[in-house]
Amino acid sequence: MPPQKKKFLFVNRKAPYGTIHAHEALEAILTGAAFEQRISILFLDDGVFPLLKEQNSGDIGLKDFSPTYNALSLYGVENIYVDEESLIERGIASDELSIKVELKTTKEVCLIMEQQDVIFNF
Amino acid sequence: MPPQKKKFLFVNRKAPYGTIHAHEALEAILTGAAFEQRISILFLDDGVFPLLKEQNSGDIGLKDFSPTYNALSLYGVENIYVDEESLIERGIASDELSIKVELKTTKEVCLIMEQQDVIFNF
Amino acid sequence: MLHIINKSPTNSPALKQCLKRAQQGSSILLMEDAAYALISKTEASSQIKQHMNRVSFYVLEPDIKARGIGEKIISGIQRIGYNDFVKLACSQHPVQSWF
Amino acid sequence: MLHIINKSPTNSPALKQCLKRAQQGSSILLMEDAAYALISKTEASSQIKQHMNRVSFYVLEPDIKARGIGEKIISGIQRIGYNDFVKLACSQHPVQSWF
Amino acid sequence: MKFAIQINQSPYTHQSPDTAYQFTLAALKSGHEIYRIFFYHDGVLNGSGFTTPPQDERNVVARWSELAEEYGIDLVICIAAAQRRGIMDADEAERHGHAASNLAAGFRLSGLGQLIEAGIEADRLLVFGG
Amino acid sequence: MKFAIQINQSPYTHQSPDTAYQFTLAALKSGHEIYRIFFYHDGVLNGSGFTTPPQDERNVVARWSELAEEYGIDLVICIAAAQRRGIMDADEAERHGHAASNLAAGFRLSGLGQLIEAGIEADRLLVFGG
Repeated sequence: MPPQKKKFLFVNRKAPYGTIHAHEALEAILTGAAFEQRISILFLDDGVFPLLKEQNSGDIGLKDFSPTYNALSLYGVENIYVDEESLIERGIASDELSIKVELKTTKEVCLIMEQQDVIFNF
Repeated sequence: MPPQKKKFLFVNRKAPYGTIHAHEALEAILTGAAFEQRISILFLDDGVFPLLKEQNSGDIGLKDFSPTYNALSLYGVENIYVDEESLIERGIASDELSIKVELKTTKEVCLIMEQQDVIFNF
Repeated sequence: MLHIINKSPTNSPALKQCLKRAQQGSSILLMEDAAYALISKTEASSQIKQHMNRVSFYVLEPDIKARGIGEKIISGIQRIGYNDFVKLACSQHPVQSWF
Repeated sequence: MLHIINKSPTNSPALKQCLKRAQQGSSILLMEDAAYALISKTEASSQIKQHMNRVSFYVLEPDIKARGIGEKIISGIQRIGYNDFVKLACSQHPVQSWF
Repeated sequence: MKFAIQINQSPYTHQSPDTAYQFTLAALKSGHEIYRIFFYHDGVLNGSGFTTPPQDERNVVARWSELAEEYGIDLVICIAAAQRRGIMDADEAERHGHAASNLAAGFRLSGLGQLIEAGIEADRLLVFGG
Repeated sequence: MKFAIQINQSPYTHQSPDTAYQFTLAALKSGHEIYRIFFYHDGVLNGSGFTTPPQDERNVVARWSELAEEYGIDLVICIAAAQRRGIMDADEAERHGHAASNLAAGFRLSGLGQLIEAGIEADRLLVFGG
């Protein structure tokens, strides 16, 4: 009997470029997706910023890693959640995001967290 | 003719232990005091926390560097300023500080900054 | 579940962001610079008081002692050592660190 | 004098702490994640608007572009490149970095 | 209980590796298992073997090495993060033409899969610092 | 005009060393002088010679070394901060029995006095990151 799959949640709470955390979180998520667990991703607080469209980091000399978010659905990630309140506080509309996501209320975000086996924090 | 002395301000804005910035700032200040410039120090925002009395960092395994603040006056530091509003916001009374300081209002803090030749940020 | 915060409440929004999401019955451990959040008569400690009837608060005593704030913190908080931290992590799950 | 901020307004109090201390006639440069403070209809940008009649605001255009927020920021801010940053540092003094 | 630990921040600059150490020590002494400690982001600097702090300060790096030797715990440094931060084992050093490795004793370099696998195998994952 | 620059944060993890680099380059190209760049706190990792980032990313460390060679600027790593973070020049490496230095080309280790002296000599001090 194969071992039971675990529910993994990757929580992204950092803006891109200013620190590498969003970028390195994405590397961890793509690795995690290969392990055939039940993977969800939550973009929370400043973690919604990396999802903005039309990033162009050439002039600051950093690599634009935002196109890689498109790969998440191909990798079998089950759920991509975005905290709606985090978007509103930051003046972002959901159609300004580069990928398709599920918007969640604060209450729903709390429940999603509670239901996990493991939470990876970035 | 000896070169004119410069007005140096060291601005401390970080709590101790959680990060090393307050500790390494103090090392820089003590070095600076040996250069015979006109040295002032400003404790601002979370930078007031390192001045609290009776710190005892043995159980977290870090060195308690707070007694070193006592040396500042011996080193010829001209002014030791503390932003009064920063203390109030953090629930600290001025008699809870380990060294003698000059309390300054927000307006005075602004003027002190403006009057410097060089500001060192920590 | 267990929430962990290690940042000063006056230098990071981590405490507020955690309190907004912590469910009834969950536990919050304050450690490192987050210990400053417990100083009485501050905005942070009054926010914590508002959640004390639905969330259990813990703080690492070594961090309180290091920072010289042992006499200044609000009551109703469980002051624990590293061994109790381990027990807390055993009894709660999952764990979310807010930094 | 010149104030420099490089932290996100929703992840750091640096912007608020700077605005409280910036004198009439001083300049504030927003760079790196502080560029997010200029997004319209946010708490940060409305605070900035309240200070625009007494403080000059600048932002590094490369940071705006990197973050994809070029179309979203409030007006009245001088968007500059690294060469202008150098000129700004020449014309103002002293410099205080808020981080 | 089986713990996995993730450490994200550099030693000395941040207290979080110290807190992680105290937690790990307390867990081991209480008879729990530390399945793995995974060092990510600037946390990889916890395995920087050239670290030589002042004599009156704790040696964060040596302390991990001693713990690994005494309890046989698995200290894994993320190789991709290590390359960005200048930490090399002997193989990497040779490959890049350096005369020495600067990876401290008791640590090994490996991929992010080791973090995910620790999440699968352990009962709890605790993330320190960020 | 004569600039002194202080850099406090680690490369890759933080953008501030990148912004400091862009500022320095622009200042030099505009004919200004960079009196010294002083690396403090985790900023000392900007001089970590074993750094080998992925090929499609900028090499922050090599970029500083190239700037030093081209413009002859003085890149000073705080020695006390470097000891806490595992950065050693050849002398230090020998003294501690390591087979190699990991200080990148163009950097030198020295004391905090170099920061203060830069504050005295330069017209402006700019501090990046923290």
